[in-house]
Amino acid sequence: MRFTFNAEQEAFRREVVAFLEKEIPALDIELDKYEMAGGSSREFSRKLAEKKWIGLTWPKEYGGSERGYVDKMILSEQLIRHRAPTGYHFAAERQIGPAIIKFGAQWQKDYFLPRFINAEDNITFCLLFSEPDAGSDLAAIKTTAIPEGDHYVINGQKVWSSGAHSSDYGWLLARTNPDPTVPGHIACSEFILDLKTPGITIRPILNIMGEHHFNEVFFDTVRIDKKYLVGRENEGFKQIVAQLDYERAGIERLMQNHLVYERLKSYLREGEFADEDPGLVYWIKDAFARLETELTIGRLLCYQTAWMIDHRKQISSQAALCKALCSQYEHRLNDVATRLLGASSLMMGEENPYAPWEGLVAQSYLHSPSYTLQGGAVEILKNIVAQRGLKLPRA
Amino acid sequence: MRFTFNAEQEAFRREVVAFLEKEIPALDIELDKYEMAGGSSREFSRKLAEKKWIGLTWPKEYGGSERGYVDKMILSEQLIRHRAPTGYHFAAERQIGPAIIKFGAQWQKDYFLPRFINAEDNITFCLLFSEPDAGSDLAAIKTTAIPEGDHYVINGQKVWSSGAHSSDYGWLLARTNPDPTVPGHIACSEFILDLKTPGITIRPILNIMGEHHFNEVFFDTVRIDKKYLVGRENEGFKQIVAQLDYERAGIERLMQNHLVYERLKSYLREGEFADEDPGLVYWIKDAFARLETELTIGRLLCYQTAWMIDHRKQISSQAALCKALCSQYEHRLNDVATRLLGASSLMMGEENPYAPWEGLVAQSYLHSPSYTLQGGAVEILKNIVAQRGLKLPRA
Amino acid sequence: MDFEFSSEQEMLRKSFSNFLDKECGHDLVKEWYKNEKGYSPAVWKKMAGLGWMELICESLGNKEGTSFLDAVILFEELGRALLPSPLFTSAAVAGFILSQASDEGPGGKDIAEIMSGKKIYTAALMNERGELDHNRPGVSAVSDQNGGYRLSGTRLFVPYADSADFLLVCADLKNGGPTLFRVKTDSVGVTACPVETLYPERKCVVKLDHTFVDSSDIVGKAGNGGQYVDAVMGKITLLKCSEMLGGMSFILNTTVQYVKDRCQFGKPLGVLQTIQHYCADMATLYEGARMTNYLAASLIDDGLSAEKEVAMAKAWISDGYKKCTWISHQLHGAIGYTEEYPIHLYYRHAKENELMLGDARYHRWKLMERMGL
Amino acid sequence: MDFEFSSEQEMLRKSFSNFLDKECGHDLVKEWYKNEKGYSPAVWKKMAGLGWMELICESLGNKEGTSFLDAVILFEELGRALLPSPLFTSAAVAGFILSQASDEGPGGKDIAEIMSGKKIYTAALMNERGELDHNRPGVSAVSDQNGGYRLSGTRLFVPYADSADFLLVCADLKNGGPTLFRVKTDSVGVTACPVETLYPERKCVVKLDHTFVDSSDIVGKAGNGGQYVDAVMGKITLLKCSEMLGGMSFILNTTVQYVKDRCQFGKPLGVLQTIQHYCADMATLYEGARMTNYLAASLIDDGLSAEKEVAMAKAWISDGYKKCTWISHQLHGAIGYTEEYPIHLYYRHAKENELMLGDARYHRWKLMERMGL
Repeated sequence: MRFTFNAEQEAFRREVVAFLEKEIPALDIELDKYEMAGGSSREFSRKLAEKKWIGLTWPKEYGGSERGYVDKMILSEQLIRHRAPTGYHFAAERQIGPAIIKFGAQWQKDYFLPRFINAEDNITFCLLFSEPDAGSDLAAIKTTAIPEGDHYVINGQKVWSSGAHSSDYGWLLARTNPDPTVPGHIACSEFILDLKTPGITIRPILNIMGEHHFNEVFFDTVRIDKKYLVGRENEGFKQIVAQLDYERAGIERLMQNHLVYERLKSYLREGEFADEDPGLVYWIKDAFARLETELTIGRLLCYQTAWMIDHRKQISSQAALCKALCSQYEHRLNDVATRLLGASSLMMGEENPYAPWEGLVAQSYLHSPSYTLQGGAVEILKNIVAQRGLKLPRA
Repeated sequence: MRFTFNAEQEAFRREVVAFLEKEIPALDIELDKYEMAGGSSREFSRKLAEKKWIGLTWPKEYGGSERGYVDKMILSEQLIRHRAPTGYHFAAERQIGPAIIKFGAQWQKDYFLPRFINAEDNITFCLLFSEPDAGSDLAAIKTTAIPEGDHYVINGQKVWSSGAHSSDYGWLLARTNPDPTVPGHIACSEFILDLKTPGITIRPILNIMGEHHFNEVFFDTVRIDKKYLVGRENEGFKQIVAQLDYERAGIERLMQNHLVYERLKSYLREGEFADEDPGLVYWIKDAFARLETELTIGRLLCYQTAWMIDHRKQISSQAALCKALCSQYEHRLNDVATRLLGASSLMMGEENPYAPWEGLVAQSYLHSPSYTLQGGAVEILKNIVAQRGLKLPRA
Repeated sequence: MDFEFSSEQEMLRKSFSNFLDKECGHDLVKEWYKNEKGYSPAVWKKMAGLGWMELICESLGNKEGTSFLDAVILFEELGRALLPSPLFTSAAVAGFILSQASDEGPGGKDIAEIMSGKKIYTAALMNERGELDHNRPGVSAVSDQNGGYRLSGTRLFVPYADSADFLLVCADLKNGGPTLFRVKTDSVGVTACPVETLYPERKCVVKLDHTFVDSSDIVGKAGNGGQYVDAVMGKITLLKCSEMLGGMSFILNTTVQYVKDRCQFGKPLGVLQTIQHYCADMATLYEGARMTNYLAASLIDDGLSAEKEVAMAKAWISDGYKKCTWISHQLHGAIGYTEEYPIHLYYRHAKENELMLGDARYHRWKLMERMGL
Repeated sequence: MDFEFSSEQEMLRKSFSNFLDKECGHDLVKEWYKNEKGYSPAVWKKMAGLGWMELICESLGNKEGTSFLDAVILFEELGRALLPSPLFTSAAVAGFILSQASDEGPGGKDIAEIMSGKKIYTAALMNERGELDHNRPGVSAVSDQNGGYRLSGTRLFVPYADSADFLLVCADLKNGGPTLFRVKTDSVGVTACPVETLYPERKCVVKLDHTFVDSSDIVGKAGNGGQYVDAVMGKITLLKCSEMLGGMSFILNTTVQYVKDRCQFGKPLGVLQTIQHYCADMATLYEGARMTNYLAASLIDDGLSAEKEVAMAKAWISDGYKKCTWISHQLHGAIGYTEEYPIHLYYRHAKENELMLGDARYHRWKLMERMGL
């Protein structure tokens, strides 16, 4: 039992910090004002790749270093703390690469993995999972991919596909068994879908900030070669579930708003409270101490989950518990910041001189509703904790 | 729309206050240290009866004044605020009398109601509802009352019967239809049961304070005359449900711990904070302001429910919402008091000179777990609000 | 006691809501946010025709035969619809401040202009940190050699300043204390720039740069500006609470309807116990909001002091409205996070108004002050 | 990093829990609360035989080859079982205070007595308001003409003072500052009366009335008493947290088992989503408690400062344990409100220890101090 780094881990942490402190300022790019590790830089990703720090946990045969997830967590934490621009390789390394390693065909591995791990190409993927009537209940999807000779023919509609309009490929879940009496979780398969294939229409959905991230994606008799199937036919669900836990184990969920935390902390340190009403000082101290405690716990839970992966333990309940706690922390963090700063925190816009912290707080507050929904709503995560962790019976 | 008393209501309130300020000190009894309106005094109840303030809302034909429930609430609030000893008539007036008025046979009315409303006799009742396998799910009771000639024969077991050991009668719910395939809510009836009837065994259950309030009650071939049936056979459930909402509308649920509130307020007013850590003062002010707000809201919700009864509106959702809010207020109230007083609040015992407020706080804290359970667990009340109030579908 | 609106009040409410249902859908609201003035002058004219500005001014001013509750009902309906307009700042805030000061100086003409809707006034009371500073104003007033004054300073969060006719500004009059001035927005040295905030109703940064005002532009008595503003705070805060209560009501109803309609796992979301409890929590927050709001309004209507109750209302509603919007987003999932769906407007409205006129913590502190604790 | 106990630590835990399972059921616990001494001398002897006092003293004193985690594990198991005994006050508090002071004076013999379990020491550190007052002690020490001192004052919440052999008392030595004294409980002028508190483990009010102590009874250096006590607070608080963590674990497991077993409406309670979420909340509070507790313990084991982390642990666990007992009562319903069923012992234990050594609010304040904020 030891909740602190051992000597090797501490040495690795220092190595990462030294690298980042040297390389990030050298990049000569402006870091994202609102998002930790939000920027994208091919140059930076190539440098990470040279260090073999992309695909750190990947098997050696695919160019990885086969290191543990705790090491990966040490790296991730520092990348976030230093606001490293990881956008160029982030999604490929986190989601797509591992899925291909685990379930992909040889040609998929040969084609995609070297490009990912060397940050050679920014091959971008979007997820094509949710449908209008299948959100939390993913098994209810209706999009079909029907085998026809050496092809699949895809028809249907997806929604909430982040970045579909700017991606090369989609990672598609579709029913390969069209019989509606067969339950969805044994009737679906995963596909890699080139978004330039004829028959695909992409329509934007604006989010509450008026930004275009989400899309609706329509498939009208889209024909793809069978080689684009990932893994086994009708096992897509099982494959996705196996990946989800890994996704939930990330420390991104805890630290997306770490800038807010850091600004809050400086504000408290500099103590500009002379003019304020007396209750505010005590309130903010108490509120910040709670946040600090939740952050500490959330961070350790992330490391614990990584450690469990390294020790081949079942993580689904722990990962769900961790994600639920972390996303609620982020939600509270933004609310506390607005209440500390008062009305001025409502000011928006990078160029607005009256907006404290470059308008970071209002920006974060608008993101907040998504935290407790993305990657599993808090309520569903709690069900997982109860059912898989505590073994409570299902209704 | 007017959330304040009108002139008549204010005049009635003043009349009540004047009466209580005169009569209670004249009683020459010591008021209960831990419970508002907790004492029992035949003399006091007789005086209330002379004022016609017992059975204020009862029909005139049974000796009542046929006044509205808002007036009754004004009276109740003042009785509690003045810690009036109402134990002698409380349960009879609140639960048993109204049930007999609504569903009782003529002889039951003739016999019991004058005794209740005049506080002539302290005829005490206990409720015989819950069973080991039927708590929240009251419809699952197994105790049977089988008609046999002009008798019912009762067999089975009840539990959590408060005061069964010191009551004259039990108010019994039993299955009159023994066919287990008939759902409980159309198979049960209500009875008045003389607890001296042969075949009844009462065993104590000590509560967490080691006190004897609860009992197990066993029935072994208990024969009672059919005249003890209340209302109609197999409609007991409907009858109970109709009464429950009225019970939930009481302001007792909000003010059982009003002594704690009053002591807290005096403590804050007298301001003995010089030695304390600085954060405490601000914390307690914020915490007390929350309590004050909840108390204000809870009180108005109680009055609103009474007003709804007077205007013949459906109250079940409102009464449930009110009760849930009030009982959670009381739970928090005790916790806040312990944290204000610190370790010394743990001291118990009336004679303990180191116990602040005569040991009231620890005493109340031990009662706390029961508040959010009695008369419907908070979770069940919320279901009622959702289903009956907001018309959400049932599973 | 009476826990229901009278039939006259119900008719009034109906007249408000019928108008708003007809004139102001969420699509229009979103258009208006972005148009030149930030509101619809056509709708404004109709509102004036219906006498809404008059109703507000008279009910705030305790005119014989009016009830404060009339304005409460109006703002509740406005909050439900989220109609953007200068009604609050012109008729309620500026109008009521002017009427406070009118015993001691001019004002009658201004109020008549406000009531007719022909002129729009706006109150510029917040400093560069977003704080109300009328008792120690961050705007300076220096005597001009020509007999008037020169005002200089920056005001934040000034509603509709870019299209209003007049500003009310509290300025620090040298040796004279906080003094309220009426400033024509087209005076030399006045600039009003729209600025983006969380809730997109029009607000401006106003800069006064040696702006000349005549001594006849002093509202009420010199030195009393802070008092006039303090005097209106209770009712103004409660009207804001009423607007927020209307928003809560929309959020509660919309969310309950959504969970009845939306099916997942073959059943409406609303059958899930957790969803039911969230809805019950929203209903409880809403009921508490109604209780505190109408309690304070009833006391005001009775001509009694309601400082404690107003603090309670703003405290409860600030927290409660915000929590309702959180729950609503959680239950709506992705659809609620789109520009098209209206709930984000309420999410923004709730947070912005939580922080305006003091948040829950601030008002709990006030509440304790009022109780002498 | 290692998030699991080593196999040696697991064996140690097993040895503790096996002993406690065998020797200490809740029925016995409730008997012991009420017996003459408030604990079982027979079990105490066995604990001594197993070397528990020794283990505590050595692990607190950083003895070569020991780990602070050993004591953490022991107190976790004690908290799970709620064994009443003077182990905490004698071996942990008094023993560690004595070892702090032993560089500067006697103490070795006392510690040996504690470790063997033959003598029982107890710490009398709280004043009549239930506050730790070792830096401004409410007990006076006045020089006696015979060379020693006379102690006078009242101490509250002194565990097992009515059967202990020695008290450690911090007294205000005239012109000498806070000074720690060892007082024989059978000295003239010492009275120790059991007093009822929320959690029924034995506690006494101790009165010292001109009690004579020799100058050799000064522990460590005169004037340093406050420092000695301050120096032990971190580890002592964390052992208390560990005990509370053990209590949380019992409550979590017992409640989860209950909702699996208890049927209502034809199904186990545990199928209800609300019940599942309550259980997930308990699990989250428990996991958070583990994280903060073992983080602080790991730092202490590494010989590092853990003041911030101890404050965090006590803050989280004080709130979290209490909330778990609330949830547990809510899910148990009436059965949990009976004397016979054990959860009320944990309900009491949680509240009492929430308030001992500072509650959550206090420790969050400390946390901010430690962070320099």
